[in-house]
Amino acid sequence: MAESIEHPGHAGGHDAPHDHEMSFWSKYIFSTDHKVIAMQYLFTGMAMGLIGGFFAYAFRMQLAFPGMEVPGWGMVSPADYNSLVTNHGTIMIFWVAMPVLIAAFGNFLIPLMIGCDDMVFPKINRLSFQIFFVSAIVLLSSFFVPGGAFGGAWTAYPPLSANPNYSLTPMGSSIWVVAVALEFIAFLLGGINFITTAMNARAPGMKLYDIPIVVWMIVVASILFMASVGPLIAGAIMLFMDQNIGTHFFDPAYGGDPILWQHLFWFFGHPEVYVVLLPAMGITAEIITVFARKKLFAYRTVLYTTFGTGVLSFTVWAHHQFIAGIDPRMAHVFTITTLLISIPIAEMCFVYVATLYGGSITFSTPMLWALAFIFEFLIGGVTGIFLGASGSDIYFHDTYFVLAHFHYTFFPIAIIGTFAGVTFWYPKMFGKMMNDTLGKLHFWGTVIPFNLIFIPLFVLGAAGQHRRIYNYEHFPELSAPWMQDLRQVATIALVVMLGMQLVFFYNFFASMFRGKAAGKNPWKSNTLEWTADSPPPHGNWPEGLPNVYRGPYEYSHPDRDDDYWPQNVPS
Amino acid sequence: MIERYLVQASTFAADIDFVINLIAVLVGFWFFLTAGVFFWLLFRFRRRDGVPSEYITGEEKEHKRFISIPHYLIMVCDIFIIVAAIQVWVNVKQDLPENPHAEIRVIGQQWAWTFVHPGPDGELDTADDIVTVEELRVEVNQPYVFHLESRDVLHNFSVPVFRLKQDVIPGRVITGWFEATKTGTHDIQCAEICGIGHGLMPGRIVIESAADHAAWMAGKAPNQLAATVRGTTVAATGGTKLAAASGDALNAN
Amino acid sequence: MSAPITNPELELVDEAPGRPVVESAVLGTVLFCVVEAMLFAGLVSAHTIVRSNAVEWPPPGQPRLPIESTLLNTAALLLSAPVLFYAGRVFRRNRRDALRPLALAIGLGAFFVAFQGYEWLGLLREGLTLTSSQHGSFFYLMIGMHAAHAVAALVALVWAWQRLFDLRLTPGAFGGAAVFWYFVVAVWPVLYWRVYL
Amino acid sequence: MSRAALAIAFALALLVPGAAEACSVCFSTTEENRWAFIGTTVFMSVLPLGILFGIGTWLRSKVLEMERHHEAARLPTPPAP
Repeated sequence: MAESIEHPGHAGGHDAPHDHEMSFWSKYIFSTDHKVIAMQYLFTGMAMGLIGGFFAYAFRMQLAFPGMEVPGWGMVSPADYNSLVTNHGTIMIFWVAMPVLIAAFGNFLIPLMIGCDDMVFPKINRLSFQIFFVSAIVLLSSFFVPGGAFGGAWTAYPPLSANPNYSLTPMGSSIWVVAVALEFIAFLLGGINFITTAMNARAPGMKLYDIPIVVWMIVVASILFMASVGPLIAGAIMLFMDQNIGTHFFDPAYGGDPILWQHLFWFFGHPEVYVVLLPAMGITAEIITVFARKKLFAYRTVLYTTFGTGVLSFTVWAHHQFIAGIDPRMAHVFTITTLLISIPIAEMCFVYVATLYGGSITFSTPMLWALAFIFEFLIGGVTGIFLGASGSDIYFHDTYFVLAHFHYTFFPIAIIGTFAGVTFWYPKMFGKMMNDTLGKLHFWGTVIPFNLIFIPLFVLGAAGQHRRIYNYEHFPELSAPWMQDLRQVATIALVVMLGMQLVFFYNFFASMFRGKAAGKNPWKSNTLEWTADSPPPHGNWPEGLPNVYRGPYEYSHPDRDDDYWPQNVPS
Repeated sequence: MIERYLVQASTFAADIDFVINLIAVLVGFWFFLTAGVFFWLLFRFRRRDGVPSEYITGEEKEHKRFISIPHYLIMVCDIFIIVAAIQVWVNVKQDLPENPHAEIRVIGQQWAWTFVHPGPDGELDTADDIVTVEELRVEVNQPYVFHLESRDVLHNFSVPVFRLKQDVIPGRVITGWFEATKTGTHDIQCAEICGIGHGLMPGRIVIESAADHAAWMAGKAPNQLAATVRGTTVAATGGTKLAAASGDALNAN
Repeated sequence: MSAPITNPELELVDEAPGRPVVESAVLGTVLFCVVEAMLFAGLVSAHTIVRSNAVEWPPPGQPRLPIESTLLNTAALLLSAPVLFYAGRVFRRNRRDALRPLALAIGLGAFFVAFQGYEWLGLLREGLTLTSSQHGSFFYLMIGMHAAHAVAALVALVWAWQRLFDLRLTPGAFGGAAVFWYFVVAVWPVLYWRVYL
Repeated sequence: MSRAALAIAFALALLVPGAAEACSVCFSTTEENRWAFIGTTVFMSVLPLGILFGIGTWLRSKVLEMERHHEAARLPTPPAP
């Protein structure tokens, strides 16, 4: 199929109705255009985000009001609860954060920012999205099979996940494994494309140090993904065989090893955090330089800390297993490496704060999101130290403190970073401006409830509340009234936050039709994508690709009258 | 911090709380410093008409030191945290008490805890072992060594008041220790997802004085292989509780 | 500091857009091989860990793997790499002349796969199956995974040969197929060492 | 990453074996299994870094060569003597 659909040329092909219909399909569904594929990833990711958010709503309601019928879902049984929690985690990480941050922004930004007409492997790019789309459908189908969806947590530790007698979801767990494996293959194909394109298709004159930080970071993230996903694919194959063929790779009764899965899983699982973190970091860098009218503070330092983060991210993964029965001596090494990785990340935050110094800061909607990313991620970062240090992890492991910590990292990454990117590049994507007032309403309506959800969960975690429990009534120390009150606060804040997303969706779709025309460069930005039309036509620069003369962050240069200096302007 | 929510009921609870407090102070300092600077910059350099922004590359030495000095200071803080964390870790997870008062066996299964206490003779695997379900009884101020076993999937033996957690792995015996310092009755959690009944696996730990403990032991007939607690046997526990769980979900409470 | 690289006197227009650092197909295949290398690293690690749990390895009552006859196989596979390399060099000088060494490399690779399949049949008959023991599971998983890669690489090489025959083969496509085959060859000694020995 | 950080890390890592001698809780798996985990941990951590370092160095040399080539092409040709 991949070979059979030809892309329509810019001329001709519209003389018959049949052709016209074909052109819709080939233009929006089977297109090889990187921008269309980016939109496909974005919309699929947003749809999955709504599903993941709905799951969160269902199980948070059960926690706040145990035993009550949840409007829109019904009774949440223990099995339902486990399936919801598992699939919330899986969807939000693999079907929201990855497709939106890496695939959507990677596809949209890389060719536009490095000044080429398309990805170097456009058909592989399309295949990547098609596999991804299938994987999403496969995952969701697991809710409709006998036994229900997989409920063994997104980490899928065997023997629970490997043996249907334990998990009681014979089909759900196999479907989960297949969906995740398909999804990895999709991003693997995408990653090859991103790295090769960024290497090989740069516009004339663009040196390595002239590449915008966000492109660098997506490329490094793709490299991290590709170098870490292999062992997990191996593990997924083994898990699938354990479930369906009758092997016993993870079954201790037959000489298998259950800790082996954790070994393979976390080898991927920790770099994965940086895979989604780096693109969000890059998006933030682009936005704060534009709206502070400042050159990025120490471009090369940012780049080297990115590489340093990448290198260290391969050496920290066993901190997830401190108390999982690994050799206790390994904890020392991994405590040290985990605390070491705090250094480049902290340095990145310092660089971003330093970039603000001496700026002329406009608080537009994208800028608010970018600033919120820095602040909220800072909280997520510092609370990670508690978990990376082996001594304190003995207490915090698998409590709500962990949960609140990684939501304070993943929420800024996947949600705040996405909204920052979408509001910033919306004019380029659709040629229209979004409504700023609605944008700000949505911003405050998302960020304030977000903190109200997770600060109570920090407190609950510190008080010893452990994870993945559908009802705390059975634990006398955890059913104190003040704790139940905090659970209700978190849930109500979640409902408010989900409701506020309607504002975004209204703004997003209404602005496509009613928004003010954006023009080529509404934010007065330097990078190459703003020299193309809004939205860019197929081929991006039909009149010829731009030449590049300088780095991407020459704002407020003293020799210039304008406070910006686009990369493609000779002098 | 943690002791505000949960008593410190083991010898190492205070050590773990110390590490937590140390980290809280160190990262708290950096957090508030960075956040303070961040908001001050946002206020100070908000856009004003006629005030252009400065051109700072950040590549010169005198600018770069705003990054590099905190960078080194953070490294120093990291060393403090690493040393404290490793000391506590070695104490809790690697060292064992030389003369434990008794050894106990903890067996996790879907979805119940079984505890094997050495009877009055103080030895495991003898005729007077006392087997209980979901209730562990230990003597205060005595070091205990525990052996964790699982019959099916991963579980996690977690006693929040002890600040203790350890995964339970099928096919392996994992050894650890604790010494309670306060009498009382507290939660035992299963902190690793173990299937549908994961939320229904609460245990209780009863820490009692030597006299109470001896009295409890004396009250138990020897060789109680299927001891009853709350009227359920080991074998029946999983099924009964699952039924109870579905009941919970159906009958709004 | 990266000074602006502006130089208005100099024209850049003669530079072709999208000038590749390395042939895209080659770079793409190399990156794909990184994933595959880590896939095999995961399998080898899993094998090492499970093997370390066993009291006796290979497990008692399981047939022994044909270590010696597989050496012949290994030699054929290893030989195919220099032959393919030679074909690549010839290809750069005179395209048509590469047909024969390329066919020889494909033949050696095909022999490897076929002989491997023949050995599998023997082992299956002797009772080593996917579920007979951890030994069998890992043997078929790892060697089967390698065989799948070998077959895929052979398909790519045959496709390249076909294109070359039609004189439509680009250096990038040839390089990509060759890199994948080199990878298949390079992984094999590691698997032989870990699984057979 | 600064070299000082790595040096400190190694110094701390050297302190670890002293603690490890006292490891009385080494869980009831075989010594061989424990070393298999440690060995594969090192292997899986080092292998991708090695591969990426190799590929990175190779690409970097290619890029530098190309940029030098283009710099040379952009300079005006010197007048023939």
